[in-house]
Amino acid sequence: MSWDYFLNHSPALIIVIPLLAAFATPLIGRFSRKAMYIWITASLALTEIFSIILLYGVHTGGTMVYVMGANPYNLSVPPDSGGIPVRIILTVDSFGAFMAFTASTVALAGGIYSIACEHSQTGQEKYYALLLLMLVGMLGMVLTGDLFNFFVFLEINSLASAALVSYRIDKGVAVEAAFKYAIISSIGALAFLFGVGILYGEYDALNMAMIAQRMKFTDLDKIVMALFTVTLAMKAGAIPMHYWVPDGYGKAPGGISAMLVTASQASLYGVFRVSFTVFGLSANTLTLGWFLIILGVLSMFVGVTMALIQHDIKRLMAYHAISQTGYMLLGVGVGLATLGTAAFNQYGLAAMEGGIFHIINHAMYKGLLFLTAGAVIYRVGTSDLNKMGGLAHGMKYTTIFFMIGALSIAGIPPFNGFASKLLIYESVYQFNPLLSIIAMIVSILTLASFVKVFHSAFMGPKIYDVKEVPKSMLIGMCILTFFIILFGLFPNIAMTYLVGPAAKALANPLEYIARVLGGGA
Amino acid sequence: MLLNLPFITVVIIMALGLYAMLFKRNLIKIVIGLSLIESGVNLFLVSLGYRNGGIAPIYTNAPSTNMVLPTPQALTLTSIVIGVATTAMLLSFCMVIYRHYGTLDSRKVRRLRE
Amino acid sequence: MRNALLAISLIAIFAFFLYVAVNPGDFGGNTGDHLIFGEPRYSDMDDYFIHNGQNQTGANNIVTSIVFDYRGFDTLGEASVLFTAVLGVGVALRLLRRDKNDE
Amino acid sequence: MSKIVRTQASFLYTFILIFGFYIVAHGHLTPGGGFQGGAVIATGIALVVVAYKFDEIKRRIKKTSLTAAEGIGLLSFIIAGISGIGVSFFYNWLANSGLLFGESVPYGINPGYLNTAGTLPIMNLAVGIEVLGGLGVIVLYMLHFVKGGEGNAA
Repeated sequence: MSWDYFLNHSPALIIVIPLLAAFATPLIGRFSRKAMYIWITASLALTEIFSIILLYGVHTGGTMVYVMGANPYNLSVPPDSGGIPVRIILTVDSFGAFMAFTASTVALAGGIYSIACEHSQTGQEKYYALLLLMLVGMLGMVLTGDLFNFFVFLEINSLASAALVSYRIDKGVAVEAAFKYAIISSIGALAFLFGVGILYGEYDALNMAMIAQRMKFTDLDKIVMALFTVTLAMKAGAIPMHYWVPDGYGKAPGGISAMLVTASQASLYGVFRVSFTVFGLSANTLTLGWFLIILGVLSMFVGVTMALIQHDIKRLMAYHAISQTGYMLLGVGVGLATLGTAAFNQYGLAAMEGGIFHIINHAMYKGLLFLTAGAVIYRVGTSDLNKMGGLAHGMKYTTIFFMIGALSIAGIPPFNGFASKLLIYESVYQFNPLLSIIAMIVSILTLASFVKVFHSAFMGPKIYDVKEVPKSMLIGMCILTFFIILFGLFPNIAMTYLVGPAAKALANPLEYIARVLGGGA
Repeated sequence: MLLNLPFITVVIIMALGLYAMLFKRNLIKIVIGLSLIESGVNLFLVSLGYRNGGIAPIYTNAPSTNMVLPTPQALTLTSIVIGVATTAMLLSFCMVIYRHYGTLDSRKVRRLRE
Repeated sequence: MRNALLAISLIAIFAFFLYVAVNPGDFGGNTGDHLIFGEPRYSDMDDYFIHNGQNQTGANNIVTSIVFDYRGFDTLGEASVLFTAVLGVGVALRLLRRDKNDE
Repeated sequence: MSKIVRTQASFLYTFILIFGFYIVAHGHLTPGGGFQGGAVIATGIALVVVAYKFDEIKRRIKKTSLTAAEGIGLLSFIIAGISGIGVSFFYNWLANSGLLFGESVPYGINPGYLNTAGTLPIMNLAVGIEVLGGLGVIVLYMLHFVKGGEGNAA
């Protein structure tokens, strides 16, 4: 039970701990509600600690490989198998560890926030078990190196998300949103499974590295590539398939809306992982990159224009989430389009860093904004902006948190949104000036939209006699605000330890493959 | 051509499921369509592993050792259980929607946009 | 109009996949790079399971040895999916008021 | 339902239960396993639900016990996985060890020995209990919602 032991087994433990906690939650919740809250908070905090251990391990030792059920734990290729991996391999590179850190941070904030926010609801032990399972789904998606395993965790994630969206039955409206979400994500997952089946039939492998090595890029593989990118982009909420996003985000409880953002980003991780690691070596990355860029630009523009006309605070934020997803697709898409050319080192890598940095920034500030929206709804009881007003008189801290989030999403300098958006603008400008200008215009429109929200919800005469929200909700918001300000004031910390290694790991599929297929210790 | 008969069946089943999902207005029929697509995918997975003349990969009193590929069967098993779980949850959503709306017609289940 | 578009796209997808299923070899001219029923092209991973599964796990049923040993993590996920669905059904169908007679 | 159906249901229920547990216990030797056996047993529960009146079902099958079965099954499954973490997660440390289910099996075609396969039969049993609890409780949730739901109108 030494430090090395924990470090070596951390890829498995980070998934097992919340899973075990989720299984035990209904049993504990039956005895005492207070014990359940402590149990949930402790397991979420432990998961967060393990995600930091993963970051440390990846930073010191490079890509970590963990083979389920092998002896020893890192024997990815058994000596008598002729060089093929046979078991499920968790492959944690910098990008995966980065995503795991993002997911567990937002889950910690959302979990603590929910303690007060869902206080009066029935069935809370189910709520928290589902929250933990949703986190497990995200962690499994970002840490696994096996395509079928990815599918299984995708299903855990989408079923748990759908159930949580339906949690406030809300006269059936929330259930309608959940039904829509569940149908869309099941179709997506089935199409993904169909693609996995084709790849299995062609190459008799399910491991991403093995498939990438055997990849001949036949015409069937092109179908698979289309299936993978389209379905995962659908789950991530990119434009042509975005209809579920405002409904799902809008009807979910506050803490869950924040976690749904990270769930979408886990799907986005899937898009990037599949297009870089599985198809990156053989496919024409210029075409694939431009596909992502076009998706991104469309998402940015349509999302923000739809957001301008909304008068429901959460639907408005949901359309902004679509629009911000566009920035990530744009940044990483430029990186993919230039992969392998001289331009990659000039500005492609910087664009990818911008896109990846935007993932964590977006998770933090959009999570914070959803939490403040939940706090407003918690006190006022409506989500209609036209009926709100003057909330700043009673809810000082919430107002401050909302301002931080709004300034950050608009890319105003002292906050983290500025750091990543600047990287994207600068590098994309060298790739194609028009795209960069669109991105800036979208940013201005975002600011305009949030000024409107701020004005109609928090400013003006006092209409409601509201108090500040309970402490646990404030703590949840505080956690996310801490990271927003930290990454805003010192972007170098994030760039050196989180984002830079993640972008390099993603752009280097050969190293990933060598690490997995290189055999055991 | 007849060699690929299972794959053709897969395509037909999935097309039927897609038809049900796109053109039927009843929410339960949409769920049935989803289940059909899922059956198509499961049939596809299991037929990928077939080897001509192979038997089930179980050694207990087996007549020969020419066995079909076992992995697709394991994958199909997993995928079936996942499908059962999805279907159960979607049907329970349908029940709640019916309780509150009094209808399952997808043209009338539209209170989200109001 | 919308229905017509949907129908056309459905028929197009159906025809395309049917064509791929019937003539996998002709598709794109890459003969040899396609799926044929009954003749998998690679089978090294599965042959490893068939030859070593019995020794390594002691189970006669190779499918069980894959489900619970080689790919046991998938099965854990699958059990969690069922657990999630039960919780989801419970959340959707729960009583919204506290009720002493519940359970 | 009529008395004939009820008598037949309680008669068949035993056989379904036995058959389900047979499938679960022989999962590592014959076709079947935890999921299939658990599903068979859950069909038995569904049969009882179809045959009897709601009040009687409420008395005979408790949601709490099925949920507890599900939780216990899942916990023992994941603990069986964790028990191998001295080497790696899901490591089959009982196989060929001479301990419980630890006999080594003769290579090739054989008539099948129950005391083999290490942690696999334990996991099969755990999953069987989980699936019977899970599927059974889904059926019961739906029944309770349909039959006794004026509390849900809120």
